[in-house]
Amino acid sequence: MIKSVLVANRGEIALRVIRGARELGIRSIAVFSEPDRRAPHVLHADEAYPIGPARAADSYLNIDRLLDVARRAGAHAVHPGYGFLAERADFADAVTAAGIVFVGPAAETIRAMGDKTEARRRMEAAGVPVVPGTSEPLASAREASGVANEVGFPVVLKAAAGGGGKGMRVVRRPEEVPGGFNAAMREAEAAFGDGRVYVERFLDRPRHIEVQLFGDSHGNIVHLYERECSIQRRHQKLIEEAPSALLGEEERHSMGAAAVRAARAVSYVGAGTVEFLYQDGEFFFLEMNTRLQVEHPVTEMVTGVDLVEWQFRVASGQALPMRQHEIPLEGHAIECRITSESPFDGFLPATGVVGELEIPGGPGVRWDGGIARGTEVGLHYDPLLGKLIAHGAGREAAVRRMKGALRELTVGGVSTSAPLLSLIMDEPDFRAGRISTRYLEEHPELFRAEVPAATRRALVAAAALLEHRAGPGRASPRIRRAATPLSRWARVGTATDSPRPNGR
Amino acid sequence: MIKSVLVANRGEIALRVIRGARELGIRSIAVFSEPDRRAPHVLHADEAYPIGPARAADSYLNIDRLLDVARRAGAHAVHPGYGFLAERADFADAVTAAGIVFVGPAAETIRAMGDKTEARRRMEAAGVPVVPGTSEPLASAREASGVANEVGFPVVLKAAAGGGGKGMRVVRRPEEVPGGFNAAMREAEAAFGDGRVYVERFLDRPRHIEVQLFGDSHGNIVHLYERECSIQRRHQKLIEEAPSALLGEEERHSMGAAAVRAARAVSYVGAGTVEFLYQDGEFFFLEMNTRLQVEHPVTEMVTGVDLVEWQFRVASGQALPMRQHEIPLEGHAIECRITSESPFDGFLPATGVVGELEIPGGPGVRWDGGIARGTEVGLHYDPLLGKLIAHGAGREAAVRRMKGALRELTVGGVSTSAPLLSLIMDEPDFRAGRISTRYLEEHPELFRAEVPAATRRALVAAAALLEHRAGPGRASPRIRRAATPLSRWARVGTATDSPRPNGR
Amino acid sequence: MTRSNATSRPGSRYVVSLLGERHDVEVRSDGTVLIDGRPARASLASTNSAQSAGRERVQGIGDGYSLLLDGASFALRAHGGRGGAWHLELDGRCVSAEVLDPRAHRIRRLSAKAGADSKVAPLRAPMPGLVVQVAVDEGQEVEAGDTVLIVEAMKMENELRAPAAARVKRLLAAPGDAVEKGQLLVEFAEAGEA
Amino acid sequence: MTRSNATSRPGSRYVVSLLGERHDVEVRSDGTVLIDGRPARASLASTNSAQSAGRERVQGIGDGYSLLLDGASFALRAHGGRGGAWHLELDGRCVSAEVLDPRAHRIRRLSAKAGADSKVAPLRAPMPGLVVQVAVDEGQEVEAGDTVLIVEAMKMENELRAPAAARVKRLLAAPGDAVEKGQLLVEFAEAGEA
Repeated sequence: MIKSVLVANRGEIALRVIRGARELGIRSIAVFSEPDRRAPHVLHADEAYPIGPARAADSYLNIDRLLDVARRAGAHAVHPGYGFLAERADFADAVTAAGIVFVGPAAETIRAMGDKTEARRRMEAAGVPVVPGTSEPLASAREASGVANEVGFPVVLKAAAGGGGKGMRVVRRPEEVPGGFNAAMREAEAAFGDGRVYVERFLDRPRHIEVQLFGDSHGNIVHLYERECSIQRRHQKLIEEAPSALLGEEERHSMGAAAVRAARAVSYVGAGTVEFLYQDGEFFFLEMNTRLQVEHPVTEMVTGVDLVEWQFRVASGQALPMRQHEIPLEGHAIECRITSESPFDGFLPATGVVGELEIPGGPGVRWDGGIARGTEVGLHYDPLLGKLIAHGAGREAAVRRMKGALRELTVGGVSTSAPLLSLIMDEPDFRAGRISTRYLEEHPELFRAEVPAATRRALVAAAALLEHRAGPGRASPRIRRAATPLSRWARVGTATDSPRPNGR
Repeated sequence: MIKSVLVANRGEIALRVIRGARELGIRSIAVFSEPDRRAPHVLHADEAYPIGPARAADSYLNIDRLLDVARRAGAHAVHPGYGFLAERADFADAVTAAGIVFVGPAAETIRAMGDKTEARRRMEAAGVPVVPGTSEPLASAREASGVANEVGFPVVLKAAAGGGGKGMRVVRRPEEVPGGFNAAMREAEAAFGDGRVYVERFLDRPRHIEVQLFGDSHGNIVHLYERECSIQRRHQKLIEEAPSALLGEEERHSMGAAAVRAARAVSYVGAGTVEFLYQDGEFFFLEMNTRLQVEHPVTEMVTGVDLVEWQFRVASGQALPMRQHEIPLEGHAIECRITSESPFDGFLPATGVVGELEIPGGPGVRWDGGIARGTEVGLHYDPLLGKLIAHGAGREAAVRRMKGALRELTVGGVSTSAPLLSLIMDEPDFRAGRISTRYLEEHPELFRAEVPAATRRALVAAAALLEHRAGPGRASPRIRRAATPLSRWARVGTATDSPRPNGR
Repeated sequence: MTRSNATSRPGSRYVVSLLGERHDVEVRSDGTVLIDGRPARASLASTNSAQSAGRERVQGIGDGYSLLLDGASFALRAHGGRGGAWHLELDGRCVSAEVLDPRAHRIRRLSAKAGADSKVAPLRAPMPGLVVQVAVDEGQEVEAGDTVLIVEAMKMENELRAPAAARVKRLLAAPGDAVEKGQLLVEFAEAGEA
Repeated sequence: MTRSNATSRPGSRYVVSLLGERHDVEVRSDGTVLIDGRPARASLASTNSAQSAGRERVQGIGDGYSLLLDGASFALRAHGGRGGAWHLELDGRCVSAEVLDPRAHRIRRLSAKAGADSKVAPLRAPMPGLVVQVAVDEGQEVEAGDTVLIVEAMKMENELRAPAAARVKRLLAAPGDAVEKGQLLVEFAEAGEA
């Protein structure tokens, strides 16, 4: 077994990996940028070393500096988490070249799957269904227009190096292609240093369903069933479930088999995910993520498997602890991403300092967080503050449990996605599993939810009692200045607030 | 299904029941004594009503007042939690007489099992093994001496109405019988209003193993395997596990069968527990608890069953959702009781205001708490602040997970059992499952644990850096007053601190 | 239960404006409140350590309170502003309220009428970020919903759009500018206006 | 990383007394500390909102700190007392330290010697509770470990025992008394002493 691991990441995933290492007796080595000196992953690791200023390019993306810390601290392995360098083949190469174990698949695999067009080609060859579109990057906006017309609108423009919705643009009309192409290229260039873009047919109301895979260095490959991640905003997942709400046993089987086929085609080693778009009984290969996913906990909750533990075992050369038929699938799990955003204000990024922090507990409730009281939430990094996960005997039970947990969760000092998530847990289409990636645009009522009469009455009583307590004088006519609105306190439910579910 | 429930309790168990009710759509009605106005169970319930001053006799034990609230709030059912009125047959009678559903067994069952001598008699009749001793309360210290001499020392004096270690005295020598008898009687009188005491042979190094039972009103009775609760201080459980560390498959089966026999003997309905003492392959009926136990979460973690949900279903007249062979037993779970005590100072009760509160998270970790930042921890009620539960694939994995979770847990402002629990997780006998109810007295080294060299060095560096930061002058000779010791800050590891594991 | 509300001032009256509606509230010394004429037993207690323990003080992010209204339990956070303003958070909903005595309410209503304003609101940066693109020129006419600026924040491009049909009067940002939250970016004149 | 420690005072020296031992520490301006002559890179950062955000203040219960010592990460809580006293909590262990400059340390050591005391410590209430029983009379001789008083707290009886062989000099509590934590209950004289 690996003796020590440098965790080349921050936030909740760094803490998740540190916890996994600690339980296996693996010495954990954290790294931190200047603003992260006091972050939970630094406090809970066995060791922690500074790697530079806030800007990711100068710290968490700085390969030389990470390798320098790894060598000085005597790290036996490096775990990249997700995001940052997790899917950078050159990082995997550099780690391996330094004689350090990379917790993840081989650099060739990352390279092949990281290049969307190469991935498409390989999947087509392996007999995995793919969405119609180009398998080569586009040279120009002009070429993009040509291909788009061939494939048929709507189309989606995607960064060849991309992932997570960055460098991605949906275009519905021919005249919007040039603008979309340029925006996608610019975002791709900024996010990945690689501005290549390709085009695909855009499925109108697809569901996003993905399969968790695991391979070991002995040639074993299993899948751990699927996750449904259809509820997204700006192509970023917001709610994930395992298993999928409506997938039948047969579809589950054929999707799992296709995913294993995809993994075999690249001799996959480690944790990976094959993402599919699913619509009307058909599913198409979307991409393969050669790393642990943000939403891995829902799979852990329904299978009882600790995916980070498996990562460490596989990276240590051990065989997978279970065969396909031994992997259980029990109950239903839901994950809600608690992000620093203003959901009722176009999902604008929110900043602040975490004040009160109350974490829900009780049976079937899990919190994977990366924040503590006093954590400064800035704009340098991903807005994910933590993940709330609920497991229940069935989907209905899991949803009810999640609703209660969201009610108990308090994150003071910064706006979060939690209130919107609460409303979704009560929304009839979500409850019935009638969801697609367009769920949020199709439910604008979530963004102008009326305040129930009892809640309104409580607010009125509270305001009057607070003013009454504050004492005489406050409510007198001498104080003339009108109330200064705070950005977090929207005038919910008034006609002036038009819903902007997608921020545009 | 029941529509609403009054939760006649406080602290973590009230919150646990409220969560369970919420998930089933049952309106939850909390009650609170004056100091509990701001307690989490009040905040998280749908409704909350005051029931009197701090003293339990005037509030949580005040049957008239509870029934008055139940009637005014239109409560359909009453859930007693554990402790307080949970095992008071007169309360169950009064609730039922008021036309309200009592979430628990019939008053007759509570009465029969609450009277230790009656319980013994019934169990003997049902063929359940019992510990040698009297089956009638003792009339005097003199009679106690006589019986003790017959049964053979050591003996234990127990309150007939008792439970949870109150009104219980172990006596090892004939001359100690009168003192022990009087103390047990006094405590029993104070705690239960019933000073009757009986005597039993005292097993010297027994393990405390109990079986979770469930019966419904259709005559079905199942067990949900055993819990091992051997790690105790002052006869109060500190660490509980499921399943037992060393019980074999056959012993598990015969103990489960004996427990079901015991339940059948009293036509048991609802959640209950049969406690056994286990020594050298033999087990003896200790008592039957006619309520949910503090340690029920470990059973929930290994079976996936939500015991509070089952309680509500059974109280609503539904049949048990599973048959015996359908109840799974997966992995291993450990619970640590986080109590407001000073474990290194004879387990003296600690008081204070909860300051920083950091709850561990991640896979397999559960927190059932009854506190929040600002909660005042006084001496009116039970010292249980919350329960930390860890589940893993096996015992070793669960212990490692618990160790990490304890390291992450921060409860500021009040001394807790957590540091001792941390040390136990590392102690070789505990790790190997070599435990008995005498575990703590047999491991005095836990109470004078040396500070490891690296920790000492860190403490020295931290002290110097803090003083250095505080600026010049502080460390100067002009300030002459010696350091005022704070009660929480023991001079750990110095010769002057003799360990007092049992507070006497 | 209602000790904190039972001060020596009996029957204080307030006008509470909240979510665009006006409510009349009377706080009585007997632990009840009258909301638009309907009575309810009310108890408000701070759940922050500050007030309960007198040892800590949490500022800026709003204090926690427990409200019991005829028994119904509400856990809320509140932050007091100036002039009877209260910013409340309940069940994840953030709502602002204005609490005035009846006379102050009348005065404020009169002065508000005089200041009515029909201009097109300027565009301000909704978050700190980097201006990536400016899609309009000064003097250009825009339709409601037209993209005016693109600001990048947290690696995502955010398109800022015209709030109404208007003419771009003044451009205060250029590509590459780092902007603060609330910073003025574009001023509009009404369409056709000079 | 070590900005907070790198003040203008180079090489300040301290004597740290902790767990009965004395350690010499030099805090250097280059971000290192010398502990008993052994150097280590050190960084101490507050993890409380107070210092990191300047908006909150948590008192009385100790502030949180992160110490990195040659990379090893320690999360601790610290509470400053008077005269160089620090109460530290790390991995659940509560330890008191005294930090003095070398000269102050010498002075304190000299004065401590003079005040040595061999009397039997009096019994104080270890927690608030109710005196249930007093097992001794004034003047009575007791052996170490003899039960002197029984105090009930949290429904449990706690037997308070004689710390050493002694004579009961003064009884300050009677059955039924409610006592506060730290309240003097019994004074002893040395066995045989008047």
